[in-house]
Amino acid sequence: MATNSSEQSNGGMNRRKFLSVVGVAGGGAAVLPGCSTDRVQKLVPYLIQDENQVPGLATTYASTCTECPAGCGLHVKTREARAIKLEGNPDHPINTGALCARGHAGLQGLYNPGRLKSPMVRNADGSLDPVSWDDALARLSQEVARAGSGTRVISGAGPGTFSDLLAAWTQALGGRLVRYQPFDHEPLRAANRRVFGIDSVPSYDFGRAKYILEFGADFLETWLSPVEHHRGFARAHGYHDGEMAKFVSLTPRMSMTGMNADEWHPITPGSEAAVALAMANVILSERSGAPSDANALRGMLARHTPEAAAQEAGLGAEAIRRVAREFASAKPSLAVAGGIGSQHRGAEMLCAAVNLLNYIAGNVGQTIDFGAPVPTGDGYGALEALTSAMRDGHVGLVIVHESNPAYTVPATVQFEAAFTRVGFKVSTASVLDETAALCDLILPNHHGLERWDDLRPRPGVRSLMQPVMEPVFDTRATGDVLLDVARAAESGPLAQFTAASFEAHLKQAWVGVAQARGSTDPEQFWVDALARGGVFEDSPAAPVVSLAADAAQIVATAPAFDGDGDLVFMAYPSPMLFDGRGANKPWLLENPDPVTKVTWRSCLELHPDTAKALDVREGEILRLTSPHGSIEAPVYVYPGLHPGVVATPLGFGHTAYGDYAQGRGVNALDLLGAAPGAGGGLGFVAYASTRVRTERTGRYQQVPKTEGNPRQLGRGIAEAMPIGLAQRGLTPKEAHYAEVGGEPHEVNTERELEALAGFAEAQEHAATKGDYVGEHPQWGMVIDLARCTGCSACVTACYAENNIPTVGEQEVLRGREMSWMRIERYFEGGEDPGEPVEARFVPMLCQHCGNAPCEPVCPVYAAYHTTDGLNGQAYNRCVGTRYCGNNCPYKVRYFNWFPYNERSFPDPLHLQLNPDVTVRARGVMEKCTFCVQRIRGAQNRAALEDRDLMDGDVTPACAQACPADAIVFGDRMDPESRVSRAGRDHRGYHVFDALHVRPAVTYLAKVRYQEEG
Amino acid sequence: MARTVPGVLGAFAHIDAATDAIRALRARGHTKLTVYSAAPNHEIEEALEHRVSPVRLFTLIGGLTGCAAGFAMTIWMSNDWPVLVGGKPIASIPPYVVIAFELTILLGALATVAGLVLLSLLRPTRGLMYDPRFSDDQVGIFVPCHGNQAAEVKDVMTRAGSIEVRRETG
Amino acid sequence: MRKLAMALGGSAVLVLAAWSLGRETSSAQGGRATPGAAALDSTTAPVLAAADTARLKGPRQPIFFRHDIHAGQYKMQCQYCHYSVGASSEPGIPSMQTCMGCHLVIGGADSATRAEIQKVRDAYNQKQPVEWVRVHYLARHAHFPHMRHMKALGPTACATCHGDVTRMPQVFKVNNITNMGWCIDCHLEKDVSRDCSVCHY
Amino acid sequence: MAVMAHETHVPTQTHAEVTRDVVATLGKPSRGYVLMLAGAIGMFVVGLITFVILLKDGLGHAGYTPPVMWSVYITTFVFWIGIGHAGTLISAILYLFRSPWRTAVYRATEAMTVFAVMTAGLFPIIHIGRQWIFYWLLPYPNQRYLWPNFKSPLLWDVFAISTYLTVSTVFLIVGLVPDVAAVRDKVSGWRKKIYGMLALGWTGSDTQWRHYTRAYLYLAALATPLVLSVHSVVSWDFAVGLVPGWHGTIFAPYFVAGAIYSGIGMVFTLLIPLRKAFKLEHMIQEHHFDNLGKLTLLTGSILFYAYMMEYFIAWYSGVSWEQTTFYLRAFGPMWWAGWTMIICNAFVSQLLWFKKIRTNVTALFVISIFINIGMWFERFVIIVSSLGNDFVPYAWGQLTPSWADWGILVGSFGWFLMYFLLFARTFPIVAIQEIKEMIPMPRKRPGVLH
Repeated sequence: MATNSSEQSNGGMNRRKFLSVVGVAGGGAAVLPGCSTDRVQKLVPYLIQDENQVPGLATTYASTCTECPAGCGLHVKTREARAIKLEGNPDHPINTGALCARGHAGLQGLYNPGRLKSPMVRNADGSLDPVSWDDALARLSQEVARAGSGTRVISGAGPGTFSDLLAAWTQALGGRLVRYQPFDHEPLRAANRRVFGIDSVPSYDFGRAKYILEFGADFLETWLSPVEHHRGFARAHGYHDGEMAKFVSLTPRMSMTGMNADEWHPITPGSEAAVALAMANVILSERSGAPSDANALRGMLARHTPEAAAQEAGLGAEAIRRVAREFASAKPSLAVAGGIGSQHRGAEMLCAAVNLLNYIAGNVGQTIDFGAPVPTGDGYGALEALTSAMRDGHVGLVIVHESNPAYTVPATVQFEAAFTRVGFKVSTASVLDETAALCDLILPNHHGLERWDDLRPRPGVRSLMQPVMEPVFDTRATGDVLLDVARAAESGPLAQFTAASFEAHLKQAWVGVAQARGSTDPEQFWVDALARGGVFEDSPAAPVVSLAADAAQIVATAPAFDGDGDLVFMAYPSPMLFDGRGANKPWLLENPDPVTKVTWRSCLELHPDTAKALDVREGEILRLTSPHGSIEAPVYVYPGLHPGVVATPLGFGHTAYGDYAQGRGVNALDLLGAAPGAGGGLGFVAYASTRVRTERTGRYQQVPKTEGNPRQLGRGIAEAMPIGLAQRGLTPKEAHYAEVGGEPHEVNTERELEALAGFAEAQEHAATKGDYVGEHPQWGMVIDLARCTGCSACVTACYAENNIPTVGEQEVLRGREMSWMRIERYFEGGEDPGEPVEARFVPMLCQHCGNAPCEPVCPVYAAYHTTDGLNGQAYNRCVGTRYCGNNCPYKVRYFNWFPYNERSFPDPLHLQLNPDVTVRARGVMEKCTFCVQRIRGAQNRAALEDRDLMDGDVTPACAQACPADAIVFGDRMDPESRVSRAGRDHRGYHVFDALHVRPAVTYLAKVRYQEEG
Repeated sequence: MARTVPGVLGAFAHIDAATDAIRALRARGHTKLTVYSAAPNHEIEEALEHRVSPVRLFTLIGGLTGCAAGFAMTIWMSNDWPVLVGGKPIASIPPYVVIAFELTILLGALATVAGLVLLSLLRPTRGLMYDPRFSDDQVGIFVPCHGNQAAEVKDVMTRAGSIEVRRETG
Repeated sequence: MRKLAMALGGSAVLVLAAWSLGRETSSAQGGRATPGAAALDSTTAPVLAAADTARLKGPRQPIFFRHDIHAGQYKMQCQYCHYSVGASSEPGIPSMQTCMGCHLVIGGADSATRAEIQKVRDAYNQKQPVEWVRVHYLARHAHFPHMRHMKALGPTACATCHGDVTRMPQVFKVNNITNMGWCIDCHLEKDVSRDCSVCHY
Repeated sequence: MAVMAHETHVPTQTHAEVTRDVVATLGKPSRGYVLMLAGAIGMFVVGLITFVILLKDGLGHAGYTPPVMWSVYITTFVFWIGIGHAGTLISAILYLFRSPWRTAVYRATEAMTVFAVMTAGLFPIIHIGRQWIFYWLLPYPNQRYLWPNFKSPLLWDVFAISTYLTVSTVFLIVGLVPDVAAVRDKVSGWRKKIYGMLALGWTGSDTQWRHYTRAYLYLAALATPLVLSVHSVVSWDFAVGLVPGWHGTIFAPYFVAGAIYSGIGMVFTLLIPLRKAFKLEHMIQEHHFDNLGKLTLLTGSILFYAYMMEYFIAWYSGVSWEQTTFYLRAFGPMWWAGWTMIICNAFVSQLLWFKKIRTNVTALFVISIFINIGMWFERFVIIVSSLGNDFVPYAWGQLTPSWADWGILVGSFGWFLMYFLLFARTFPIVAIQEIKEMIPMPRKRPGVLH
């Protein structure tokens, strides 16, 4: 494997080898101006050639993503023994080839400048100083020996061989292990326990659902397994041959998930449970076919009339009835709840209510699979218990692994105070996060791409992780650390762990796996598994689920909120930063929030009416005060919000965790009370549990958002049509006229049309000359807006593939972000009171126009048309007149105002650069190239194999990443290619068709459930 | 200082006096006159019966060359490395008209100046008698002639009303 | 005014530069003879010691590696060392292991050679790869897929750009491959695409 | 007006007096002059420093806010090109129209033209991203076999501006030769030597005049279409683009009128103080300003019409983005710029209907300042507010100029004034020989008109 590729394992990234990488690879590997002529002067050979590494060719390793508990499969692309890109593993059952933005950004975790370069120990003067591994391990062994059964371990590692080892190791010591995830979905588990008597979180099959009902579960962003949900959701809700599932969202805040709903109802925070029960009531009373034992619920449900619920939720009773009936009649359907954003004190009741709703509609076992539960931790309760134990000084030694409680629990818990009373504190964080900063000893763990392990995201799936390259810094896999300590102990409880290394331990474990599957050749089994990425089998059959005894004991009382402020405070998880672990990755910070389009910081979201009432406008810094604390942040006015709510994302406001994360935005947790007594003891953090008072500061802070104007002004950029019209096979234009009345009419006269045609023909003829004679592929793309959810995975994928620099907050304020691909988010409606607000996403990238306006204006032919129909950009020829940028109607050309190439990739971040793509110097224009490097690569391969390119040989990074398969790429000249077939869809249209620039990108209009006309 | 040309120089304060002198001298066969004046004066021109200057030929040729060069350069360069931009023809005449036009003007103007320099400034005025007053407010007439004619010329000038007549013996 | 003058002056200078470069290229193509190699037939390489490297063309390498001996006299295939040239855009430089494959056994005939070979062995044993001085390079914005050219040009491929290294005791740059014109000449002659995005992306 | 000028305004002095007065302007510089020159050089240095910083770090220091990819630099570029138009118009076109009143002012305006174009010529270089390879825009043979793209309006600019600079410079020099000769014959010592050299051996002989007058006529004939073409070409930088607010057929005439308007504005701004400083009141007289004023009124009114027409077409076209762009020009975030342009150009120019104002030097000077400001803002509005709000609403962005923008702007004024002041002190700022041409020489038989 990659680790053997060089003799020098003196630890740390092998600079010499890197030199050789640059020397041989030449390409954009080192951060140097794209057009610089200075070159590597030395060629440093490998001592021993690694058979897996051919210079200039990518080697791919299968691994597993650890950016969230979902456990997606990765394909890690490496060049010259450097990981340069993360991609989804097509064979992996969870993400089947797709990968979200957070997953892509895992690479920046690997090359993060904030990573610890060696173990650290706290000295007498209280400062953290580097220390050798030998000393560090000796110190740890000694402390472990001292603490013995007083050892406590907090681990965020998912279920897998390492976690097993950790558990066994802790148990051997007589200590206790707390498996802690900030987003652990405790209410969901509790509700399942209560309603079905099953203590687990099932997996949800959105793909089969014909009707989706959401009570604040952002299942496309952070809830459980977003990529998997994306795949299913796109299958169900993506319009195909006249059909699509309907999706209704009932939440106080329209999340990105909510933006994909056909109906969004802003209901009063805390009223969700009542609404769900009311619907259950309607269904149970009106419909037959509910499981027999549901009848026991009649009495309880009867109390929850639609009228009462409507009263509470601020939503028409009729709407409740209608949705309930639609929900029941569509089989199977699916209702989900338990998202972090709506995790108020009534969250458990809410989940329970939704469980009943699903049960009554007969979805359990259909779209809800208890046979494949998703991994969960021990819940927040366990951490609370540990915290109080620490407070009482009963803990001698704490080892914190892959979790950062000092940041992820509300300040009111006073975790820090309790933590500091522990005798000796050890962290394995590879970045100095808030918790590590409190520790006495830090043993930085390898990044997931540097170490061995496997994960079991659900029964039947064993997903392997393997080192794809030499460690970047002097770090050590925690698995090895545990075994080292055990070895050092010689005798005693730990002596049972004898494996020479964690790798050996893992292989041993896999011998078991192999034998369990009746394999005669474990070694071969192992090699195959590594190549595939693990073993993937169907999960065991779902158990028969019936109502638990006290299922009827559900009372949906409106949850309590601390404080007397007039706005309810919602802290929702940021789709980019998740629980805050993304905050040190510039790709995620600069990738705009899909909803607000704000980058680099967090804002306070207010409904326009609320903002008017408070007399604040966007950018004014507002102070929110709850009984537990106060925060100050600029206002962002967002129509997709319940007027009684102020919302802000979690994951910002770090006080440590590297330069990128520190002091960026505010930590929403500061407003929460979760200490026992103050609403604690729930067993989970109630993220929406306070009312806040607002106070104007009169100070302003321009909001670094990438959006100029959120309205399309009727320019037909993001088209959508009611499903009725779509089923009639209308084009967007026809649909438009069908709605507003009138007929699509041709403005030109017959003669004019003839003239135009003749001109076009002459033009074509005169334009084919030299290279342009003869048959070439004409690359094109089709983007299906009915599938696109706006998740922005493609954006980060593009950054990663094309060496796009992140420019930072100050430059974003000047609108200078470089995102070759951007997701434009437009609002429709919501302007006059009562009118529902609708959001549309449209991925905007270079349209590679046939009559590109940017080309003829370039004085030096830097922008020009390639023979294969690309809109080429020769960086080294560009002198930077920026005329092309002005003349581009789609505004997809980006200029290097500063030497971003030197500023955005601080060592070792520059190791992520793709050697196949030139790193652009300052003063040149750049833009989407349809991943021309992949096209040329495929052409080279085809040429070596003496064959023509085949459809599917080339997939741009964005299409590859898209979890909704919304993007299709291929040759428009081949009528049978996927892109040609997709492009012939009646929903197809070109943005700004009137300009006759003949774009190579065809959009398929979105389809919505809505009344026509 | 080159050898001075022998002759007679007369200075005139009055324009009609000067023209009279010119006519008289030309009548007497002194056609190789040099008349100095501070500004172009059509009375003098008429008296000298000048033909139209051939400068315009330079202008014409220069302009035509420029125009041809303009089209030739743009079309040849476009075809030398054909690059397709904006779906427009490789060599697309309308935009090239601009270049051709500008070159027409440029070369036309430069040729005109060249003509001016060749025809007038490069003509040797060295050795011809001159007086600073002529660039100020007087008209000067220089007649290249030898001994015997000189007296006659002087006489003509004074009669015509020159305010001063000098003689240069080579 | 000054700027415009610069514009004109600059371009004038560049015209000359361009022409002179062109001349240089062509002359280089012609003159393949190298000191030391001149007098000899192709089979046996001249006897030279590291001390002679100074008067040889090309940068002086940490080890006086003799392409003329390896590739010339012993007719080793280029691909034996530059193993990935046929498959990848990068030709690849031999790992120390590859060198040792032979030089474990072959110690060199004369003292001078022995001294050089000893350097290789030391480097290998001390795990200190030799830092060769780079002779041929392209600017980073130009992508040159070696394998395509190997396939297209066949056996003569290497010499087309790198010259006849089998005659070079010390490798030097024969052709001005850093000039785009050098590539274009060939692409025109072979009538293959000169679309910018073939190399620049 | 040419005729009127003939009848009434023949200068009263004699040839000798003309020479004397003009040569007098070349005497010892006054303190005021030295201060002004120092100020100009100071401003230029500011610009120079700014440029060096831009070269070092990149254009980012300027206020560019995509999609506004062109802003203050191109604005100022067009501004100076515009200034450069009055000169040649007055010296060439009015020469062809035989309107003698031009003679007093044309030398100054022509000098202004040359220096304005010199200034403008810097901006294409300053504003590009990689200034050190600006020469790639020139068609010179190179080892890459690459040629520039003659379809690009920017290349038209390169040719138009270099041609314009060359021709107007030549025109200025040719006009100067006889005057330099006159100066040569008045001064003494080293100055005589230098002027002697510059006079290229001019004696004012009949042959010289014979060719000179023809050559001058043809130069004027060539310069006239050039003036009209150059600003048309500049306007096509925008009109050829798709950007709403740029993409208009009206642009060429609209820009040419604007150019002349702004040019004459600058003529007022320069001449009025100059005339005082050099005591040339009796040569550059009220009626000159009166005529210039009429020209200003004419071009100003053309602008007024163009503005209205732009709005009308935007409305009449029914194209959503055109309408939005023009709405936002007046009521969008850049409203202040929009109204500055309309008030300073369309409205202020209308004051010139009154002869009282046309002949009131102070009033004219104030108006000229308004014109300069207004015309700078016209270009600013056309470029910035159009780009800021074009096709894709999501990408809209509003520009806020930064110190780097202002630094270069100030520098350009310094650079221009520096040259102009030096010229005014070194060469006859009033055309001696043309004035003399108008003053009939004394006759010995008075009354007998030839």
